[in-house]
Amino acid sequence: MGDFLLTMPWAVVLILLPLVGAIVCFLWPKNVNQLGLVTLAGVFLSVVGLGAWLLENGVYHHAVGGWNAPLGIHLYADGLSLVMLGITALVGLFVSVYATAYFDRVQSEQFWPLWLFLLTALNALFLSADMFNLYVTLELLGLSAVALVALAGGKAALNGAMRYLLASLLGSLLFLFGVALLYHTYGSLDLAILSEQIEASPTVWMALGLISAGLLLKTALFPLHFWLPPAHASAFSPISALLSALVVKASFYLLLRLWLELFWPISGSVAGLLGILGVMAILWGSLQALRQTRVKMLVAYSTVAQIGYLFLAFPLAMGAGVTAWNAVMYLAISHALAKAAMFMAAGNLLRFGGHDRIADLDQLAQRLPLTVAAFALAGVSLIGLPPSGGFIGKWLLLEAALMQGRWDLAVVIVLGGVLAAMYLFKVLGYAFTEASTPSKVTAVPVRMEWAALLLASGAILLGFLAPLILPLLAIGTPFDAFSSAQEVMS
Amino acid sequence: MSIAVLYALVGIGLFCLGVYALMIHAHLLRKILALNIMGSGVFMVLLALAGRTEIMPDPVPAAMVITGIVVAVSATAFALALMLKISAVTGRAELNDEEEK
Amino acid sequence: MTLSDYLSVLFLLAGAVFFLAGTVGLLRFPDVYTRLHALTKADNVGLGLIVIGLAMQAESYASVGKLLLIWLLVLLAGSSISHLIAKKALQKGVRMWRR
Amino acid sequence: MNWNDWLPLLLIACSLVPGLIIFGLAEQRVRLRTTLNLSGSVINLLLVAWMLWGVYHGQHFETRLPLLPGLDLVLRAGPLSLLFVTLSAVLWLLTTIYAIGYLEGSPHRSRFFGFFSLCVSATIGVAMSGNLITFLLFYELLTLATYPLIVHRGTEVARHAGKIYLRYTLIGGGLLMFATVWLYTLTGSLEFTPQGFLHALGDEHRPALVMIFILFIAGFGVKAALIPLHGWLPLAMIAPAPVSALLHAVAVVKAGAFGIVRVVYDVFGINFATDLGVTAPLAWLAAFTILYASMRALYQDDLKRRLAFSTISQVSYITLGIAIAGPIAAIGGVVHLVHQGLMKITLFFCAGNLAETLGIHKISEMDGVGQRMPWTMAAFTIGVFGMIGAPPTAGFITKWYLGMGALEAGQSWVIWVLAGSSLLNAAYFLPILHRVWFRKPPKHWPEEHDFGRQETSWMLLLPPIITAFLALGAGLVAAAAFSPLAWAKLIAEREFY
Amino acid sequence: MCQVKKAFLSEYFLGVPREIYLTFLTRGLLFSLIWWALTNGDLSSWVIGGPAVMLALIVSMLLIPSTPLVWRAGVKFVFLFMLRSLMGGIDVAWRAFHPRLPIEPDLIEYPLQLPPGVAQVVMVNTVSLLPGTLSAELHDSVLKVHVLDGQSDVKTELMVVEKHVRRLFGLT
Amino acid sequence: MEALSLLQWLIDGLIGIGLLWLAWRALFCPELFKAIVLFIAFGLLMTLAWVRLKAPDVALAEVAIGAGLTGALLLSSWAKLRDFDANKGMGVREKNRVQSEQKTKRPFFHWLSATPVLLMAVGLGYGVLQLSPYATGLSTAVAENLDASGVSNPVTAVLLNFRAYDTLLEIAVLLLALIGIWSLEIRPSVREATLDPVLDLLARLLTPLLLLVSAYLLWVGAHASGGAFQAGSVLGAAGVLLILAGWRLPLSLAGLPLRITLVVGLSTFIAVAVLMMLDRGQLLAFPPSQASLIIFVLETTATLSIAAILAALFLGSRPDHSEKI
Amino acid sequence: METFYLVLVLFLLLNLAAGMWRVLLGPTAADRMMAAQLFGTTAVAVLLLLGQVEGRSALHDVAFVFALLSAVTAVAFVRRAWSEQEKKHDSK
Repeated sequence: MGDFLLTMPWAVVLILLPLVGAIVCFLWPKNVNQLGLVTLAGVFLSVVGLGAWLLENGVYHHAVGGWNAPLGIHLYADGLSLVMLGITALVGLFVSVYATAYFDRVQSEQFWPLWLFLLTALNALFLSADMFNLYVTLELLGLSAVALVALAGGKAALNGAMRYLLASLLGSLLFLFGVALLYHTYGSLDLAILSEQIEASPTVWMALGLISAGLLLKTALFPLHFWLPPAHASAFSPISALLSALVVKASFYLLLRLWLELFWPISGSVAGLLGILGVMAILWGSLQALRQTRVKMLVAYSTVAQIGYLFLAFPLAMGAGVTAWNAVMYLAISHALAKAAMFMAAGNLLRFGGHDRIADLDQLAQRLPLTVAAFALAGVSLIGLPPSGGFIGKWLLLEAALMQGRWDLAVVIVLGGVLAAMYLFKVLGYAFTEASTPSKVTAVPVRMEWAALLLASGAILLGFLAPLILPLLAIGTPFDAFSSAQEVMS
Repeated sequence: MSIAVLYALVGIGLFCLGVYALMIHAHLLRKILALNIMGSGVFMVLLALAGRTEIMPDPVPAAMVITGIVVAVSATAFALALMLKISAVTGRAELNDEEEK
Repeated sequence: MTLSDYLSVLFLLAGAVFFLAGTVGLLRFPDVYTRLHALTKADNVGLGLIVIGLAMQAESYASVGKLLLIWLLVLLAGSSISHLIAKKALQKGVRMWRR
Repeated sequence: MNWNDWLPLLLIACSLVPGLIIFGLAEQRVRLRTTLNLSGSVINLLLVAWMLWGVYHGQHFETRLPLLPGLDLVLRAGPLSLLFVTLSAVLWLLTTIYAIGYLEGSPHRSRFFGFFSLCVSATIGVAMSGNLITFLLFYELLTLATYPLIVHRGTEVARHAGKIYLRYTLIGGGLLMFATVWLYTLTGSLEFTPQGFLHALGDEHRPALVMIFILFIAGFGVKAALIPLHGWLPLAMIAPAPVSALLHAVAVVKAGAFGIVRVVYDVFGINFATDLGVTAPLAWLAAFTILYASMRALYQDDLKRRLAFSTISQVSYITLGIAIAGPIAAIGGVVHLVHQGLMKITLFFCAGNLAETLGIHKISEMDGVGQRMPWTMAAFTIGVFGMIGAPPTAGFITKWYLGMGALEAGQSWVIWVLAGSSLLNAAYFLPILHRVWFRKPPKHWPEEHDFGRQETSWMLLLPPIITAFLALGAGLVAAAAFSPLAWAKLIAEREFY
Repeated sequence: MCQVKKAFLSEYFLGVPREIYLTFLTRGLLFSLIWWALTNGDLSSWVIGGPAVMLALIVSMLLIPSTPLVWRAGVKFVFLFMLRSLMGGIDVAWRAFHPRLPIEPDLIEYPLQLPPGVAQVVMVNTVSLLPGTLSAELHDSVLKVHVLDGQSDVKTELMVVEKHVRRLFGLT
Repeated sequence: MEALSLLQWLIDGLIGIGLLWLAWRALFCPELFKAIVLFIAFGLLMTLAWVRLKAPDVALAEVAIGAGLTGALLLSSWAKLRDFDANKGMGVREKNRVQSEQKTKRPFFHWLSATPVLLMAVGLGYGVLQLSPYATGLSTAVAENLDASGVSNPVTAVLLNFRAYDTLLEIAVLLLALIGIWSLEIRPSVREATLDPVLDLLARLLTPLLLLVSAYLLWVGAHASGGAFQAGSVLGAAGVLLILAGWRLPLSLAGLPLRITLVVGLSTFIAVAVLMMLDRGQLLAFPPSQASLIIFVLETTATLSIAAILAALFLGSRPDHSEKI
Repeated sequence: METFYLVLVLFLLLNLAAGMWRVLLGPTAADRMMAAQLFGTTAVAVLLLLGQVEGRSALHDVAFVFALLSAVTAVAFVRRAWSEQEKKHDSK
């Protein structure tokens, strides 16, 4: 068994399996739910396999087609990719289970192929070490995500989808332009080769700017977040969950990867800018969330704010490198679990009462306790209250900030948590009270409630799993490239 | 300056024109056109710079551009379909700037 | 330069003249129908002449064949489409220019 | 594997596991729920007794789990921890009984008892935390677990109270986290240590440490309801009586006060803190709170609100005792942790009885209620005398030690504060007693429930009587081996470990 | 759209077998020729070329009704067509360049004698390339022709062309 | 040579300026239809630019897409948009439409966006000018390994061997776009113009021809410009033409058979990838001796799928649902 | 010879540029479309000439495909884009 774990080419399975699943779901839509769940389970197992492999052997390299870089494309996996793959599989599995109960027959026929394409794109993105290949995966990701948003079909969803599509395409093109410049400067698309050769020059600066701008747009960092709330709020809830939890993280992952491995020697000096944007995202997103009157919109703005946190690591990485990156990755995965759970919970509210107006939640805490519990637990993690993954992430981030004497950032980190608490408990408060106008209710399938609750519990559980996850992140020392750069700088 | 650079500059021009148009226009079809022109600009830079040396054109950028064109067509087709759907539902081929109340 | 070269140049030049005619017609003629005349006929002849000019330089019969094929295609497409456009214009009541 | 390594965790599980199970129970499964609740608290008590015995004989109970690189989750049963744990365990049992009676027939009891148990777990966790991060963890858990109890009734007022409560406590929590991480980046350790772990730090860090201390006090001061951070407490009175009883007598405010004890003694170390010059302002703040809150209490007609202001005032005795920075005063402060708990819970139980049995919420409605509910009011009277500090109640012991400690530390002004406070206590409590015993009862009580021959349900009656006896007993047998006072002396001996 | 499909099928199945056989051969030859021209006579290409030609053949048989052409008339027709279309080009070029723009457009109707179908379409397409004429509408076998110069004798010219087309299709 | 060089410059300059001018007009002329026509012209000129840049493979792709599909798609979408408008009433709507086509954001916003765009243009231009005048591409690496790739056209070698994984994902993107469009559930347009004999014959004549050309491009791709995508686009154009002529896929074929055609390219790709993985332990690693055969199989199936997908993209609505409405 | 071809190419390109004028002028949609059509035919000629210059038969293929496919756009125009509703707008 152990041998089997170590010999299977898990990375390849991770890419091809969901793709095959998507095709099969498209061809024979009769049993999509079962087919999809089997695929997801397979993907989950593959991540476990890949994890075992990585723990045994360090980083994973695969020269596709037997052609070594720079001619061919390399697949690459280290701890960072592994954690992202893992969180994708986990959230994906729960959302999938949720989706089997959420969608009706026709909708699930449409949902599954698109979602499996999305999964393919995510996995391929986390495993790629080739700049152009990354562009293709980004496009695959963007298109499938937009198509999923559009599934909801209403005015708001279509508008949101379109805005998202335009932003996503613009982002991809910016990225591609940067890739073009890099290719023509160094004659290679391979990350490893590029990282060895890269040095500051006007062209590289432009490439850095374009690639970062493209990815920031896709990650929806303030002030490029305009497309996110309408898209995430108007999509079907399981889809919102996927988007907020995974898709946004994918472009963030890519940005992180590129800055760490490629641009760090030159980009350190502008990292402060990302930090400022992060701060503004936290404040703006939280204030907007406070103003919302609908749960899903609130949760979507909360994503805008939470994304801001991820960018605080960039200015902090100088003095407190590994801590800051660990913090951010921890925040990212906690947010993935929590936000997915939260959107699922929001979906349950919508299904139950037919609306998601916060002021009319009408004693949901009594009538839908599991869902409200899921929402609350997810909220705990988002606020960063102990014991939760969000707490660990914020703790580390705060530690990094204070180690470096960045009081301003430390204050923002704490303030962001308080603001998050304010908007999230607004929802919870109304969940306890009675609405002025009671609405007609529909039963919520048990699966939907439990999927949300379990995922939210996962976000809480993460608070105790740091000793397990942080070593995983360190496989292949993805944050090490940066620390050596740091030595050079100092 | 060589012809390669000339085309690269044209590519940049196209790209920037596209970005500007994408930002200021309201009509979706126009935005889609803008994206396409931007794409052409990027492809042009990608390919033009490969021609800096006269010996043998580099096939890799050509391959990338072909892939890029396919992707662009897919995206365009999808965007157009989405635009039509929006127009059918809302009666306008524009994004609603104001939130639904 | 051989005789065929001179001939080829001649054909090519003539072709260019017809293209010019097509453009001039397109710009000068007063309505859709007349412009269609100019475009279809002049350009097709122009292309035909250029094809002949190039065919004289061609290395193989096959490539001559290919050139001719291209021209035939343009002919077929050009005439069909000009008919379709004219028909549509009539249906839509685009008025004819009369002296 | 040593059993002693897991006992602290087991202690928390005693309340946590029943709590989680209760969440899943259907509303009508009263018997199972009650069994779970009571057996949990009984086992809890037994474990506590076992550990008390062990600690008394120098045994060591500590659970240590990795949480972050370099930081562990530490649960440790030292003497100070056990003082608080014991208080919680005893009162939990009583409050549970009380709550079962109080909430009989009301909706959402599963949720209520679930969160109630969670609160107790959090309190015990706070008590047993062996380092600051663990403390913080349970401290915030306590915040979260109490919120649903405050908004339990689901009215607009309750929601508002919950909102205010969260606003205070979460901002406080944020400050605490800030201070903790800051401290961590300075020292690389958060472990509670006798005499603190900061004195090794160089002088250049002094301003930072003062800031950290202020942040800590601000953070804990919210729950300890130090003026001006007390605003949430009177509002939180909207919660059901058992909640007010347990929370305000024991869990929440005590967690804050306990935090101050921990920070002053086990983080900074009392000598170092005095050296920093931060204890004196703390003492002034505590004194001011004592007097100001008592004054506010004078003007409340709502019984529970008056009790709430009284709480604010009384809890600051603990802070005051700590801040005076002398061993005797410290004993007074620590022992007050228990004494105030016993006395105040008695008062809240009684207030709850009045509300539940007769629908009385206001002091002006209490005329002659002593004739209708003599047992309840007897317990109430004992509580009141305790609050005033009349001998031989537990309150007297506290004030005695505080006063002695102040004199010993050369801070005689504290005596005046104590005297003034006692006077004020008398001023706002004695008129109540006058009403209760000497005025004529009205013809109709606002909303009377019939409990047959008894004045009220035995489940409501028993707990206040027991706590009243305990409050009295703590004063009477203060010299006995396991009395709170003796234990507080043990704590002082072992340097607050 | 089912009629369309039905039409295809009927055209395929109801044709005279021998004609189909002939058409098959001629078209096969034509497609092979095209393939040869495309591939520049590369022999190895026939590995793909063979199946491709067959496929194109089948598709064309499905799509285009089998219409036997008269070869001799065909050559004549091509010759005439080339000449006339060259004339057409010259004519229009002359008019375009002429400073006074000597055009006097008119629309005439010309009833076709040809049977509906491929023959008519060939006629229509040819007319558009002839000097001064542009086929503008075909409706119920009446062809509307737009003429550049209303004075010229278009009708006679059209009749000549129609005659050639008729011969091409073997319709005497 | 001087004159020749000048001439080259003139031609390239003209193309460059033409491109910029067309792009500018396409993006900023008031009328949308005009913009589309200009964009089509832009695509055609782009082809010439590719030719000038010595990238005939790209030129072919651009032609197949720009001249064939994109133009048709844009025109058809524009027409459908207008039909929606027209259905809501004439006259006033018409005016609204024209206004809506011209509508831009507020003038203030124009400046707000123009400034960074200008800055970006300057920066990019500077960056490009700073590049070393010698390309450091992969042409030598490709040339060295060309023998083992199974084809002699370097572009095809890159697309289907060295970077075949990209191509796999690219076909996935195409398929995804179609699935995405189908899931939008756009109702097929009810209006279908009457059959026109001239058009009908044109479509019927061109279809077999397009088929032949497609096969030719497939074949020629191995050693000269061409390849699966170009072949697929040409074949797809045949489908578009048939659709325009009023022909529809019979319902019996519109279900599973169509879906199988749509995915056969991607599926074959995956199957080959997996087989190679099992055989040689590396994804898409073709043994050099069989590489040309494998590539041929991949390209053939890809052509089929690409053609079907492109035609279906143009149709927009699901053919197996269209008849129900 | 090469120079001659290039001159021709340049001439044809200028021709194209002039033809663009018609796209802008209109006035009917058909006029614009027609001009684009002119573009197609001329571009075929340019491609053939360039192919001659560079000695690449690949450009003949490009021209071939060009000729084949430009028809598709035009057909799309006639069948779809230029429909009945435009009467008033067009016939001035």
